[in-house]
Amino acid sequence: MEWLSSTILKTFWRPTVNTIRTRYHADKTRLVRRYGYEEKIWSGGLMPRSEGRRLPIPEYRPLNPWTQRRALFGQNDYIDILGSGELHPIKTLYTVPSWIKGVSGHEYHILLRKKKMFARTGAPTIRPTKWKEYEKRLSFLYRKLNRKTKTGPSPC
Amino acid sequence: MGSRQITEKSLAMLRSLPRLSLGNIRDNPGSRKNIKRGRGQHGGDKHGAGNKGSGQRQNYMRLGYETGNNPFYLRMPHEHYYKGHHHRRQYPPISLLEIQKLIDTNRLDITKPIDIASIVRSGLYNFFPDQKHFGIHLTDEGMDIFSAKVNIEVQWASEQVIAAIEKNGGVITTAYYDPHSLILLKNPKSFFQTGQAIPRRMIPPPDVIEYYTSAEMRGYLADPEKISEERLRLSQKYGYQLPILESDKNYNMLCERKDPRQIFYGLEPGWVINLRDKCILKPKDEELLQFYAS
Amino acid sequence: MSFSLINAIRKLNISTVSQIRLISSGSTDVSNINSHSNSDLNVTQKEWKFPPQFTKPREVWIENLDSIDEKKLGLFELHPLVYAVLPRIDIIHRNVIWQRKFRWVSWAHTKTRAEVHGGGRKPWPQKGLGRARHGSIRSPLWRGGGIVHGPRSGKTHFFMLPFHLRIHGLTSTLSAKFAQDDLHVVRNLELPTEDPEYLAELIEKRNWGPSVLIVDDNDYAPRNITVATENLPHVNIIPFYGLNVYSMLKHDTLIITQTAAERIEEKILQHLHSNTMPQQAKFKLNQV
Amino acid sequence: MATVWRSQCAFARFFVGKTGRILNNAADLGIKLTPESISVSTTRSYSNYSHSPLVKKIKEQYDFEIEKNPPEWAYVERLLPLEIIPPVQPKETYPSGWIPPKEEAKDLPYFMPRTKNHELPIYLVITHKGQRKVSMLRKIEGDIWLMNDLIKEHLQKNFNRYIETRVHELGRFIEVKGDFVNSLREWAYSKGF
Repeated sequence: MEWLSSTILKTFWRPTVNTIRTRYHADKTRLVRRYGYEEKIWSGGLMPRSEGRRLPIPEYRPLNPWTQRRALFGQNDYIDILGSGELHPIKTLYTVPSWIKGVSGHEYHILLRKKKMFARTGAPTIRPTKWKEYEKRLSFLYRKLNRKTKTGPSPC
Repeated sequence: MGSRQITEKSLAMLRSLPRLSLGNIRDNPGSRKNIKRGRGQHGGDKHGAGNKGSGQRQNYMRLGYETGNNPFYLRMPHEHYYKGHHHRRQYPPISLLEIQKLIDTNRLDITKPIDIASIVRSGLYNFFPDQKHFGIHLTDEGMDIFSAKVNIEVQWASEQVIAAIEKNGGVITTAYYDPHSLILLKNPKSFFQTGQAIPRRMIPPPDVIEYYTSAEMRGYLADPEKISEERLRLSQKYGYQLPILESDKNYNMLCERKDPRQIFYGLEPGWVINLRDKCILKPKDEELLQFYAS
Repeated sequence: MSFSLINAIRKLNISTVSQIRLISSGSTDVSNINSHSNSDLNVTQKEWKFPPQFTKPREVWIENLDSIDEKKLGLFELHPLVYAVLPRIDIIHRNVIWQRKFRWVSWAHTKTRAEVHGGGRKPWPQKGLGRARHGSIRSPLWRGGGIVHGPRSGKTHFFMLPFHLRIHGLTSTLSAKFAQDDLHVVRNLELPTEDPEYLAELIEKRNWGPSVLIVDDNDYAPRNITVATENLPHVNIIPFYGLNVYSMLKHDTLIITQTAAERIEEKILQHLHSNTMPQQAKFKLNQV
Repeated sequence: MATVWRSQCAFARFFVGKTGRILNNAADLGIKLTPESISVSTTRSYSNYSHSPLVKKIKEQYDFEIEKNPPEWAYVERLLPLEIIPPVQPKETYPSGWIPPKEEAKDLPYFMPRTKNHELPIYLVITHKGQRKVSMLRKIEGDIWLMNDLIKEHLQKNFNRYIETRVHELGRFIEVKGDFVNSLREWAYSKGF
């Protein structure tokens, strides 16, 4: 009986069988090279958007132009004119370290002066690496300025 | 606004302009030149170093080297025209005309003896003792118009200058100061502030001792008798009537001289000047007095 | 009555600014004021140490701080060489730039390839691996390598503006402030209360700018005003020797006591009439 | 009268028995080098000579007499620098050729004040290695354009040719092309500046 019904169904309704491609080339998973490496540069389109969590918008913190330091900026800069004449304005720059106060010059000049002033203190023994780097930089700058640049003001 | 007065016009303009603040000031347009290395196709071409060679590579030959030729500076035998010029004493000049102008504009007080300290104090004469400058050379420019009666002490003077001063009844002395004393004379205030005792003046070196002992040059080491003789002789030579010093009402001022060991008028070696408390410290110790005695 | 008269005189004074010669503190002005029952106005003839030569001295009202309403206490003369010079905006600008720069030390710092830790070993052989040749992992091409031409710590922008340019900057700014009615002279700094509200209201009422720079003649201002300005960050007191171009421009209004105005004038005039060769000499660090 | 710490002088060294070049009264902080401590050798550096263990305080005091407001103070005051450049007292004659400014110059619509050295602010500016000479009148107040016209007229009359000038209103100066300093000075003196 069952056989009969199945043969009848087969004679009356015969489905057309087509081969269907369900897996296209575009759908293939690509071979992942450098697994675990994250591309830092956005390559997904025009507008750069970070994946996942949004970057926080920094809190708007306007500058207070009337803090004590800013409100009194420049005080005593004319003390040699308006004062008793014994004090020079650079003597009032209390926040600037003494080895650089009132000094002008490029890196080599400043470093020479700094080294000269620090040599008398304990700096060479307390910070030997730093001291070595001063000397290294000085010798580098000496060679650069004397052998590779023209004399005179140069963007060093 | 129609005014042609510069200051008034600009101040009146400011009244109608917004308030001057840090945000609306600027320098004159074009006043700052940006000195930066050029970039771009030709702007950054050679950066001023020229094309190839030693200019670009900074391997210049040593100065005077002519690639193997006998250099120019060695071709001629050396002639010592200026041998030892950097050791010679220099006397920066000031003329009688300038002295007269200083007197006319009240910068020099002729009621007091004039020395290098008072001339430097006037602000219109400067010299550098550390650069072998040994004081004033009084030159003869304006000697015809010079008409002040002064007691002046300089370091170098010619015969005409001496005559021009003595003709007006003045007195001139040439005196030597060693560089250390000249530093003190140039800026006495800074010396007094150091709190040191006034030193002695050194005696002149051998090559000028003749000049400073000669009465013709009115040297400070010369015999006063001989100087008065020379004064008379000079007046006869130049043909002027020598005014009599003794009858002058400023006789005391005209006769004021420094001791050969003294640097400042009226202040003796060994004294310490205290500017703040306005007092003078005078040594009393026997040894000190002996040391500072001339 | 008296108030309207003062206004009238003030208008007269203002209108003469643009004319050729200003009204001096001559007899006409003074007698006018005195004849009109303003007995509290005092006008002092100044003894000039350096008399103004061509430009007439500027007149300014002495105002009060002890009441919120403005009262004129007298007339005061200011020297034109200090308070009425040609306002050179470029010189003011150069002064401000100098004030900003001469104290400025840039501490930004980067390490060069020599200073970054490590990097002494050649990372891989020169040849044979098919990789680019490299000699150090701290080369500037590498991530984490040294920086080329980066900022080096302790870069100064120090320079000294010539002495007389700084004097000219001060006089130019004072003149500009005075010409724009932003400079007021007061007799003293005595306030009736130490309440900041009072001072704020006074500034508001008199239409002085919100920010006010008060210049006193010595280090010790009266107690009431120091307490009142303590919590007003935009109202500041400085002694007269602390006066500078930057602060004058930062604050809208300048309040100067009468003695401070005189002291400023005296100091600047002294420099203008003395031998300033030592100050004009080239700046040498070991000589200041 | 008082006792004062005195600097070590020639005789002080003499007592110690140390011979050397003695400066002219150089004050050296009242200290002396004692011979017994010279053998100490140390590599430490000191910020001051007197901090060195080699140096001991000298125990010598000298008598000094302190005079307050002595009569000699006039000699000290004579040496102190001038506070201001002194104003010129009017005199009958000025042999040096200096000419005082006149009062009536202040009534002119233009004005040129004297410099602080009591001279006229008229200068010769030489540039381009002497190729370009410009006479400069500085510090002009008042009507600078009127003054410019008058200068031009004066120079035209004296030199019989057109002379170029340039007015800088903001800088308050007039530049005259060429060396006319003497002629301009004469003009300024005639106006009373």
